[in-house]
Amino acid sequence: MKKEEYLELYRQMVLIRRTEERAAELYQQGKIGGFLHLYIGQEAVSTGLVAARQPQDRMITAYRDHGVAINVGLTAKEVMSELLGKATGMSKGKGGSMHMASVEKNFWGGHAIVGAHLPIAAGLALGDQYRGGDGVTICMFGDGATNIGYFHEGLNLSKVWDLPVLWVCENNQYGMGTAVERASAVSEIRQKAEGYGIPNERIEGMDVLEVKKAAEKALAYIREGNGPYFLEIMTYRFRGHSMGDPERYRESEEVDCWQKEDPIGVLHRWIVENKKATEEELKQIIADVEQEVEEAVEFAENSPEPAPEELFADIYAEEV
Amino acid sequence: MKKEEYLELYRQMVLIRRTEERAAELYQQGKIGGFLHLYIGQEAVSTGLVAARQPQDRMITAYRDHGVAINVGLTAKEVMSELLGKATGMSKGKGGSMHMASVEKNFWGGHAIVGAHLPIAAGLALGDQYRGGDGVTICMFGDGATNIGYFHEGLNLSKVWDLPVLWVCENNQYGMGTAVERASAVSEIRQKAEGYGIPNERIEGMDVLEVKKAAEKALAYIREGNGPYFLEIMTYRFRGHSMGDPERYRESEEVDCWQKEDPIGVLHRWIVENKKATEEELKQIIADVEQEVEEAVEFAENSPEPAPEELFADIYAEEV
Amino acid sequence: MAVITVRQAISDALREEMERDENVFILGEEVGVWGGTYAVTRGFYDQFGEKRVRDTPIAESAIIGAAIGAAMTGLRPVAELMTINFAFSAMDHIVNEAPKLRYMFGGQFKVPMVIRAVGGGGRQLGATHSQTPDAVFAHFPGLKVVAPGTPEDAKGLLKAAIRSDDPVLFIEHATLYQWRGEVPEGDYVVPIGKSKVQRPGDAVTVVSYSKGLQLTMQAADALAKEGINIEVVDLRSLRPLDMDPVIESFKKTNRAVIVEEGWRSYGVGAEVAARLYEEAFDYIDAPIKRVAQKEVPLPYNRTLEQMALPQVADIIKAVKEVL
Amino acid sequence: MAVITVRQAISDALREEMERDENVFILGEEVGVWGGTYAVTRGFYDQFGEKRVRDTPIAESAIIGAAIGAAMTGLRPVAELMTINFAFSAMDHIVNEAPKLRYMFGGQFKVPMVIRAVGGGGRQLGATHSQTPDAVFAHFPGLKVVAPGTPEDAKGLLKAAIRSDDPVLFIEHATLYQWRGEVPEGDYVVPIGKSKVQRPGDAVTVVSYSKGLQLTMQAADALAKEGINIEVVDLRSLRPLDMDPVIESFKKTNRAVIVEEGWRSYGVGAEVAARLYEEAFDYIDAPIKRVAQKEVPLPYNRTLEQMALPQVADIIKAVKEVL
Ligand SMILES: Cc1ncc(C[n+]2csc(CCOP(=O)(O)OP(=O)(O)O)c2C)c(N)n1
Ligand SMILES: Cc1ncc(C[n+]2csc(CCOP(=O)(O)OP(=O)(O)O)c2C)c(N)n1
Ligand SMILES: [Mg+2]
Ligand SMILES: [Mg+2]
Repeated sequence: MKKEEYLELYRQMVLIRRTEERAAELYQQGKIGGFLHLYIGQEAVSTGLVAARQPQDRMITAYRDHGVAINVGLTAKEVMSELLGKATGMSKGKGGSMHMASVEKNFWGGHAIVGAHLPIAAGLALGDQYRGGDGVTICMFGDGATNIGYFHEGLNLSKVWDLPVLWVCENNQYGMGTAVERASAVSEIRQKAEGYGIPNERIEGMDVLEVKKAAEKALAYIREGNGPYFLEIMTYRFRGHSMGDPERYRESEEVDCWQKEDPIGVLHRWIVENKKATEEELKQIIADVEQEVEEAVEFAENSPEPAPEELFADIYAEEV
Repeated sequence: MKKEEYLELYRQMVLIRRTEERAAELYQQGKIGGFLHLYIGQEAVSTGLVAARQPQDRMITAYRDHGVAINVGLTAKEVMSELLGKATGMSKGKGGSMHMASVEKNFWGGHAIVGAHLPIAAGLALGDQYRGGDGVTICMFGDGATNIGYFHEGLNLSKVWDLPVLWVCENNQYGMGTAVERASAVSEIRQKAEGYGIPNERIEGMDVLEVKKAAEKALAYIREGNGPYFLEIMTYRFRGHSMGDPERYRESEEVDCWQKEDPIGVLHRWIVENKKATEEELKQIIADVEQEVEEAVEFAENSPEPAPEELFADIYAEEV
Repeated sequence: MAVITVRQAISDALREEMERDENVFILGEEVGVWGGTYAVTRGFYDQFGEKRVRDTPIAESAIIGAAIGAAMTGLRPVAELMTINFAFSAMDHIVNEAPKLRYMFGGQFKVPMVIRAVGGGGRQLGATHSQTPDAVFAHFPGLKVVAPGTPEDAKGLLKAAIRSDDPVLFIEHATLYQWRGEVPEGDYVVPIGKSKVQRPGDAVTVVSYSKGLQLTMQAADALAKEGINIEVVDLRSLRPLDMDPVIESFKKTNRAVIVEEGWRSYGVGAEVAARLYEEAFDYIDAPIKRVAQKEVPLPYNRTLEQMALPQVADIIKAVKEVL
Repeated sequence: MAVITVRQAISDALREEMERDENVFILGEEVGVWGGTYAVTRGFYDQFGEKRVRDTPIAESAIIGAAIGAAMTGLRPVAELMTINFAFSAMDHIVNEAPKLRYMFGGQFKVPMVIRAVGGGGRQLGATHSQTPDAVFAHFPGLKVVAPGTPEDAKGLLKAAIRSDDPVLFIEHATLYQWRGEVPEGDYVVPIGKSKVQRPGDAVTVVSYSKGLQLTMQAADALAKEGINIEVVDLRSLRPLDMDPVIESFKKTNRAVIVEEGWRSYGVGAEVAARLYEEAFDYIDAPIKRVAQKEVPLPYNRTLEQMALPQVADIIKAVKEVL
């Protein structure tokens, strides 16, 4: 990997972080409504996955989707505008935080119903298999999502039809306030893949380089026509489930402890220790991101609301 | 086991067989409508399970339910009457073939939506656990049912809450016309239980004594408070999925081959070889059953239709 | 014109569309080797192979979910639900995903898919397997809900559904499969969202669709013998719901009966009646009647089941009452 | 009488019933340690322990299925769906199992359970999380569907639901939780299946329920200032649907408006309008109006979302139109 590549991973993670920190503020000010699920703490996962993919590989994830949105190259302006419900958002302000996507960038959306996008991901992969393409669908979901029937049906189908899907469970150890052990029969989620005969692996998710490496390996395996693969990636969310989470379910010591492994800090140290860049260079990235995000906020705030006609637009692709 | 017990197992299996053979004829004559899923070939499974249970153990199964109905002690008259839609059926003719049950005999029904009764079974078991009873819920379902989300959600919940359920997959190797390998990611269904950390075992299901033994062991394990257990029982249906199955999906040789292991024949040989009874005694049982079934048919045919008021009865338990 | 059954019409539409467009494929339980539990896809597996005629596990959410995903990539899946009763096992994907994806993402996605589902009572299948819950699905914007009553419409509407860039729930009725009727030769499409006068008359406007249409046509024959010529309007699609021909007819007859197989409360008839009153209030001569299913889970027993289902005699009675 | 919020009323009803009857227990996502995502069960986990306040996996079919099974054994589960939108992930159990088991087995089973589900739009949660699909559930015989609009009814109806031997879907509305009102002291029950005049008047009968009731009451205040006194009838339960007070009121006013938050087509208003016409045809002076949600998946953007939702102004306008 070249220096630029390390710096790009770093930049993306910082951009996700900063965008979300600002979003949290805007939420407090009432400028963002609905649910806002922050990805802070988990940035290494989506960043590593997207870095590992080829352009033909499709991304799809749940409602905690700002990370992927930024990793695939949606701009902070588009993300911020969508959060503010503006016409300049990638979903025209009609989707909000949970519904970011970009067909152009092969990102098939954030999805709000827990687990429902897993069968859809199988279908995306079927689309590629049907046409003989070599794209892989990378489908991300939470630990909590592995308990719903959609998970089961999606994984089973993917193996029966040998679909090119990389299933990625982001195990951040809680589904809302429920710890994995309280909701899942097995606490090593990876083990569930055994029930579908899908090869699987559990990896640590705070080091973006590790994530990228594991994903590359898995993608290569799938691309060779071996059918689906399952990655469980251990991570942690530093913030509440959504805004306004009373966080009665975990001790602040636990959060503190995980924050020592902040994925941005981990990469930061690695870059400096391995002399890929200087502290100064990294500071410059942070400063640039800072500015980019401020510009994005300004852009979003000054962007127009969707036109009233938008209410009735895009319900159907065809005139009805 | 005493001689009478062997003969009772034999009698039950013959009674199931004969009842269903007659039912098939009545279906052809248009006297039975709807779906009719015959259990012929699989009799050893339900017979062994019911023989192994204690009175406090609940039975629940899918639409292929005539076996359990007879094993728990519903009379041929009640069964035949329900098939003919008569007021004298245990479900007053409103349920038909797929909906036999008896609260009194701790049989919680045949259920027609594939897999939907698995979460319900978990709930039955929760009822016992909640009250501190030592009953186990024995929940039967097909191989095909293990691919639907309900299976996943039911099994997961049973383990998370350590519910007293014996999950029994009757693997008759097809879900309608679809062979296990074509629908399930793993063809050893047992393996699915691994994904829930549920202890499991695969056994042959054409020998009722083997089924009984395995079930007794499993029930004892569960009754000790160890949580759920999973049994995969290999069996085969000799007839089509329901009446009017074109059976394009399997060769008649395959059927022939399995018929050599007819569970009634297997027990018959065992009894004679082990001198538990004579050929004569067994013939007498067959003759008695024959007569019982003929009487049941006559009873059912002469039974009244449900009264018109029944149409609006039992929708709610309370006056609305 | 050839006379064929509804079953044949649907089968022909599917085959012709698959021959026309490589992107069209079928998935569902027993659609392949078995040939379809209602024999609609008999021979398809041999003709098109397992890539395009895909047997699935019993996993309705996976069937509809996979169809959605494949559709998003530009394929045109026709997902078969063995019966509409199993739609409840894929409900989220049918009402919460397929019809909303385009809107939620600001028009970025297209979801060109068809869900074929056969419904209806009358075959003693018991309460869970005999439903006609069409109105339930028609409640959701973003979905198109089509329910033809004749072979001609079945064929032409299914082609329209397959060619549509939107998700379409295509509702068939098991006891209509044997119904015969003329179909035009060659390739033709019946546009979705147009009601149609299936039989002109002057006495009473009888609005129906699907199985209700068949019953209504039978009632029309009987009534005609008594000199009562009802006008039969077939909705054909429940969303979009085209009231124009209904209102036009009503302005002429000033009396209406609505016939549906499903439960009366919160059913199709309620919506049609409410709209008629809203849009043609000044033309009403008598309260509009609804003929529908009694509000019970359908029982197995044949006599009871038939008591619960709407009958030709009920339609005749209702027509006479509004006259 | 004490003045409390709807949230408090529901919480009190739950607590009192749990204290009264050992067989009552709660299961659902985040009902325990978290205290309920809408804080309805805050403190319950500590008071009743994990046996009776059960956090579940995210598995709606398991939640409702397990509740059904437990109910069949004689317990009285109160299953919480975090929102009614997730009911689609348990649809089969809600509409195809719970309401049919008793009937299909000839009355052998009882299924005394409550499904609490909060619904409604207006909080910018986007299309999948903002629905008011009440009519969909009310379509199924065997289920009782209750949707209170005031603290008094919320408490009394929830108690009735818990004590009912039948499955009850109890629909709450997220933007009603803060609404305050008087509740009687002590234990009381409001019977299921009785509509109620919430505000007497003579000008127009406005029929509503749940959130629609709140909007209607606000409209009533505004209209009263103009000297227009509407009579507000609250359905409170959609199945059974009690039309008597509606018809009685209508016979007096001869004009009606129906207000619901859900989509208009195949919604609650259609059924109420159809029945009014059927049962009180001779009393109609003007076409009945429906105020409902625009037929779009609800958008995230606040302005658009509010455009789609029925507003107090819409009710005022409709009332004036029918006058
Ligand atoms: C079917 C369904 N049930 C419940 C919810 C409410 N809900 C939203 S997120 C969530 C927790 C999901 O946890 P997990 O899958 O671990 O993802 P994480 O939030 O930790 O990223 C729940 C219960 C939902 N959106 N969909
Ligand atoms: C949810 C659902 N989908 C489809 C069906 C139709 N169906 C009834 S039985 C059956 C096959 C079930 O196979 P299996 O579980 O192996 O049981 P078996 O019939 O072999 O005993 C199918 C697809 C159904 N009843 N419910
Ligand atoms: Mg999580
Ligand atoms: Mg099977």
